[in-house]
Amino acid sequence: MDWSLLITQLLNGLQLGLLLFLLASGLTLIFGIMDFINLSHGSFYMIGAYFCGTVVAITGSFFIGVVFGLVGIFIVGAAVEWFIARRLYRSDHLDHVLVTFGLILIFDTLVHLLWGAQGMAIPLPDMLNGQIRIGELVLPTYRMLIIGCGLGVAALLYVLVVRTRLGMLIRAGASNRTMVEALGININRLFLVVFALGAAMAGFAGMLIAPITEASIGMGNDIIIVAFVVVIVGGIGSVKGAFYAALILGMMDTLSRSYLDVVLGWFMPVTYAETAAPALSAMLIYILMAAVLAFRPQGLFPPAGAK
Amino acid sequence: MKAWLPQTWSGRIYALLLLSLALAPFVLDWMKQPFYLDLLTRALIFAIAVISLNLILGYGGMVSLGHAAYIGIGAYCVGIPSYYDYYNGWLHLALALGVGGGFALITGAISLRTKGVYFIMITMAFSQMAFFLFVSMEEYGADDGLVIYSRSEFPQWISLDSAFGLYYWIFAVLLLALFFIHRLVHAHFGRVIVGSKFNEERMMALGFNTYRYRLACYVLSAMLCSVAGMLLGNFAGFISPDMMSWARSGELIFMVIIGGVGTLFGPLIGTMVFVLLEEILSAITVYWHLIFGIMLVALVLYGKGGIHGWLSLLDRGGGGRG
Amino acid sequence: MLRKTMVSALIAGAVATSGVAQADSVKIGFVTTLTTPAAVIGEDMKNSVELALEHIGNKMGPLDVELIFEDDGFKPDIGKTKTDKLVKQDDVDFVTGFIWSHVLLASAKSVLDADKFLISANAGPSQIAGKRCHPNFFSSSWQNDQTPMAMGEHLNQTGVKSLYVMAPNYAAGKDMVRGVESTFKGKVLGKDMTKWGADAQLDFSAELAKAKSSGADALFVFYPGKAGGAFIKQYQQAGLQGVMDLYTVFTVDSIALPKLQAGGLSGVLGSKNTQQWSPDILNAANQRFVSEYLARHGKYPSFYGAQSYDAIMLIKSAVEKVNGDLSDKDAVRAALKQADFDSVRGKYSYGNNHMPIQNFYLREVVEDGEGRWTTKIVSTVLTNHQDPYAKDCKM
Amino acid sequence: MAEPLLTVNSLYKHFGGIVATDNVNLAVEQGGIHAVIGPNGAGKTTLIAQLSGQLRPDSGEIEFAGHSIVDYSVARRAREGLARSFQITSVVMPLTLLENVMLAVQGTGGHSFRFWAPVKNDRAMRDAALASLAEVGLDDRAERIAGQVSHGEQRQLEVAMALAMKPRMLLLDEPMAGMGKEETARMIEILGGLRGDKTILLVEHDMDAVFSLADQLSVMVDGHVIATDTVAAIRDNDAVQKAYLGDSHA
Repeated sequence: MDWSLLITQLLNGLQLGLLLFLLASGLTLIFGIMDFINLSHGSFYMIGAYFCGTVVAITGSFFIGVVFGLVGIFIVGAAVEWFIARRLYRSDHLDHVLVTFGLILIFDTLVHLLWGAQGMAIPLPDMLNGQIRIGELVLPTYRMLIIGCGLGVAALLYVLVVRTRLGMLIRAGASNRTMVEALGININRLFLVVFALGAAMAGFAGMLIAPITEASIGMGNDIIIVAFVVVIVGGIGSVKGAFYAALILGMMDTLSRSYLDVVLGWFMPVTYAETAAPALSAMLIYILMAAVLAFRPQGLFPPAGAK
Repeated sequence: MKAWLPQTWSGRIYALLLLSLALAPFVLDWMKQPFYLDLLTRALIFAIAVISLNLILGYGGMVSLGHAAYIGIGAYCVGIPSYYDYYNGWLHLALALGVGGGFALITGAISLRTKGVYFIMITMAFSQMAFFLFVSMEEYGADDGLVIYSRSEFPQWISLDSAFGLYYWIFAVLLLALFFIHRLVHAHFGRVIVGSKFNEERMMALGFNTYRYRLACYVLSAMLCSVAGMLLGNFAGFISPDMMSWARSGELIFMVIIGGVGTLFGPLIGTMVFVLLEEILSAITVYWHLIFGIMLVALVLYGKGGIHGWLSLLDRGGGGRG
Repeated sequence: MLRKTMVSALIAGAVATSGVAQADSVKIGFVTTLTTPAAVIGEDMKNSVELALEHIGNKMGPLDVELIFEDDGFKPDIGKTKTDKLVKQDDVDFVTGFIWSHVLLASAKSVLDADKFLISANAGPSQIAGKRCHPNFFSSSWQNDQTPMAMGEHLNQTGVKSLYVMAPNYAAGKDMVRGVESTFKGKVLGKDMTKWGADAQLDFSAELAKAKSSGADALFVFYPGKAGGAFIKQYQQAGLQGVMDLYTVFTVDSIALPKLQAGGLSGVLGSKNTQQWSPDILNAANQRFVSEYLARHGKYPSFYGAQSYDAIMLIKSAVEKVNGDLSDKDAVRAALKQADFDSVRGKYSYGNNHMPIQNFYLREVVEDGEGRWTTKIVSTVLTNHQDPYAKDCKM
Repeated sequence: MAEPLLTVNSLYKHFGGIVATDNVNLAVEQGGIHAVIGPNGAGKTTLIAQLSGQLRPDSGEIEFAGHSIVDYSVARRAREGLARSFQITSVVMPLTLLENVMLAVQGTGGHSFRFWAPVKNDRAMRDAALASLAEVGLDDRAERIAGQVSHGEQRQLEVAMALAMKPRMLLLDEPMAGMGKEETARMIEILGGLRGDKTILLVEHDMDAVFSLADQLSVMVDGHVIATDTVAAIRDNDAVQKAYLGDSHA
């Protein structure tokens, strides 16, 4: 067993899991509190990356890019809530799917019009391009930064949800929406804040990954489906559930990408195992979701008090 | 007024639509537009798939985000035998019905234990599994897809080789599907399905094992969709796992909604509009997705009931039942 | 209302086609990727084609050139539909372009069944070079296996003993891997085929960690277009520079280099790759093409562009030889087969399967006089090389 | 004394810490009208849910017509002849009254895997449905959409659907809920007309209705049945007076 490889892969899994968490936490809150299915949540991920990249190109500073990007994506999220989502909270899930798919098309094309088709590279400061060495382990600095940021946001969100009045309302809303309405809270403002906050977290995830993969059109459309799997597996409306489920899925994906071909190689010719493994590892998360839905439809960690 | 003539404006428009579809090949041939015949053929095939989706989604209230899987299954039931030089169409049809129905029986039995948004997600999960299964099949082209070099053969019965022949056989299947759905929803079985959509608890209290009826409905719908897949494989001559991705399933849902959920002709007209709009808009600009996206948003915010809903507005003035 | 527009669109279309269906023009359809991130490649091809048309004054022999671009959306089924449209609706004489092997494989039948000519300006899948070769198919690029075969030879020459291989999981990726494995004499210690297409995998963290722990001497990759830049960046971030040498095909090119330069990834300077063409090849046609492209777009053209430029010149040579009589298919075919034009890569000839028999060079990444990163030929690895599938072609 | 059609023995059900039915015993005689009364939250609806099969008891036994039905599904119990109506109106709103009742006829009349012949043409089914509608006095509204008739008529439709199932026993969960005076009187008349013909278990808050209809009366408080007797006896029962009637019906 190559332990340094295993540790590296576990950290890679953690990194992927945390990115998924940033996307899924907003998604699960919007889903749980407003009962709104937002397929276009992945567009926030993309737009965040483009905003950040544009500011970096102007100012040359990654940090300033992130700050401005966050403000920008918060505003975009609030605008989507204000003009579109708000009018649909009471309608059918089918309508949500339709409208937010339309939004995906709109956002993708707008990005194409504004920034062109070629994608956008986001250069990093030199110190982030290096590696951290711990004994035999050589770890990319930037990936460690992603892990740090992901854990930091998770901690902040925990404090926000558990310790603040807004958090209390969010928790109450996720488990019982009518109760919050009955309390005479300005529900519209709560929804607006939650939606925009969710958008900002998704945008942040996009900003973090873009220096590695570049910002590109449609970058959020594939990962959003995985984020939905996270939401379902964790339990709709549960931030804690989203956290654990995201880590489980991140680990599962990375570890199966690294070891599944070896495992399959025990049962079938190596050449076939090598080509079948990536597809099978992609299949695993859906198998997990189907199993959860069939045997524990409320998810692994449903919000406390949910029906 | 003769009894068999449609009595309502929407009815007249649908009759006109069917009539134009019946005459279209001749008109297009005269206009020397073989490409538009291809486009119509493709639209008819998708219409069959959309009609099948409407059976569970529109009449039964089961929103599946995985129906494209059956298009793929049906298509591969042509592609894989052809890869081994088995071109017998009856074999392809039997496989499509058997494999599509079997997959639906197994996944439906599990999926139908869930409701609402969970059903949407679990059907999506199963279709993604099917998608990645075909992606992993190296022998049959995996991600790259599979070229089908020759169409299904139905010796002494049917020839699919000419563009005209293929079109009319597909049109015949479409008419059959419409007639079948019409009978089905008005028969005992259909009433149970429709009743379960609106009030499943009540239906159980009336003595219906709704799970069984819904499962049967799901399987029937999947089999019809697999036939559409088989036709698509024949028509396109090229199949790939991409045709079963969740985004394709989403498109099928849109076609149902554009036309009108739970109506007989809604899916047909919805598909026609979707496919033609896609073609016309994409010919105008590469940024056509923007226009299309705005249309989708507007449709939900302002256009309740889809095209069928708008056409029904015409009927209010004219009297008679819609 | 919609029906009305639809009908008028149909009529307009009918009028348009009957109006131009006369024989005073040669119609060429060009299928490439103009949307999705892969559009960077499509843009480069489009720029080169437009330059070629300008150079020939939009004339081929007695005929005017009418060129129609179509976008394949990086998807085989869309590519096929667009190809059908070119063949049936626009009734083109030649269909060319095609970046992606899987798009070409899906679309070829539509062109060939209609007895039109298909000129691949990039994709060279093994199937079409071998069993499914066709008299009306020609390539202005290469067969997929050839470039990695050249790389395999180079690896042998430099004494690399073991290799880790990464490529996207699609037709060309498989050909590339087969190509390098066929000539490389050392040991392949591991292989990863990653998801490709519009939703391609772009985070290679798990694969790079595996490659590193395999302990191979060198890493061979094939990541065309945007993925190339992302890969190189992650290769450096992972600290593999200097630990495990990187050898690439179709990855470090004029599309990736400006981005790598902007990102300050100087480790790529000096890295080696193989190719049948390079901007510094000395012949009049190439010098004119490269310098004018540079002047116009401020960056070097890529090999995709060079091959597209050649595709137009190849068609021109054939149209001129038959003096504009495109109805004589046999004559056009014979003319194409001669490849009698000034290719930017220098003279090449066609084998029985209509794949080029040509040289493959080792290229190095260098900085040019004005500080731009580009590639320079170091040596010739394979001379007049024919692909290994020619023997499977019964033609 | 007539044989009991439905017997409930030691039925026990709890949700977390809350006991919904605690050792409930009940015997409903063939042909009689047996009412269950009690304050809100006494466990009446939970009892109905367990009898109809919607909820599984934690323990206990339910016997219907001589055999145990505790393991049967909702649908199976319905087909065995145990029909129910719902506290909150539960009909298929977009269908007509006739279509609703036809569904009820269809539900207990063999399987419905019949894919071709239109239901409309099924004469026997249509006549049976019309007969049930006539029983509750809705036959003149057969073609109206269920969602568009008055609340009282929807409640009557509920009963018609239950009747159309040709049940041996009716479980009626507050059939008078939300009704006006006239509508209530109409419903009492309808149910009274079924006496002797159908066995009825009636859960109801309206005491006038209960006293005028019921033969037997059970009083539930906090999940227990504290008394079961004839209407007259219950009226005179001090314990019941104190626990229930005295407080809420004074």
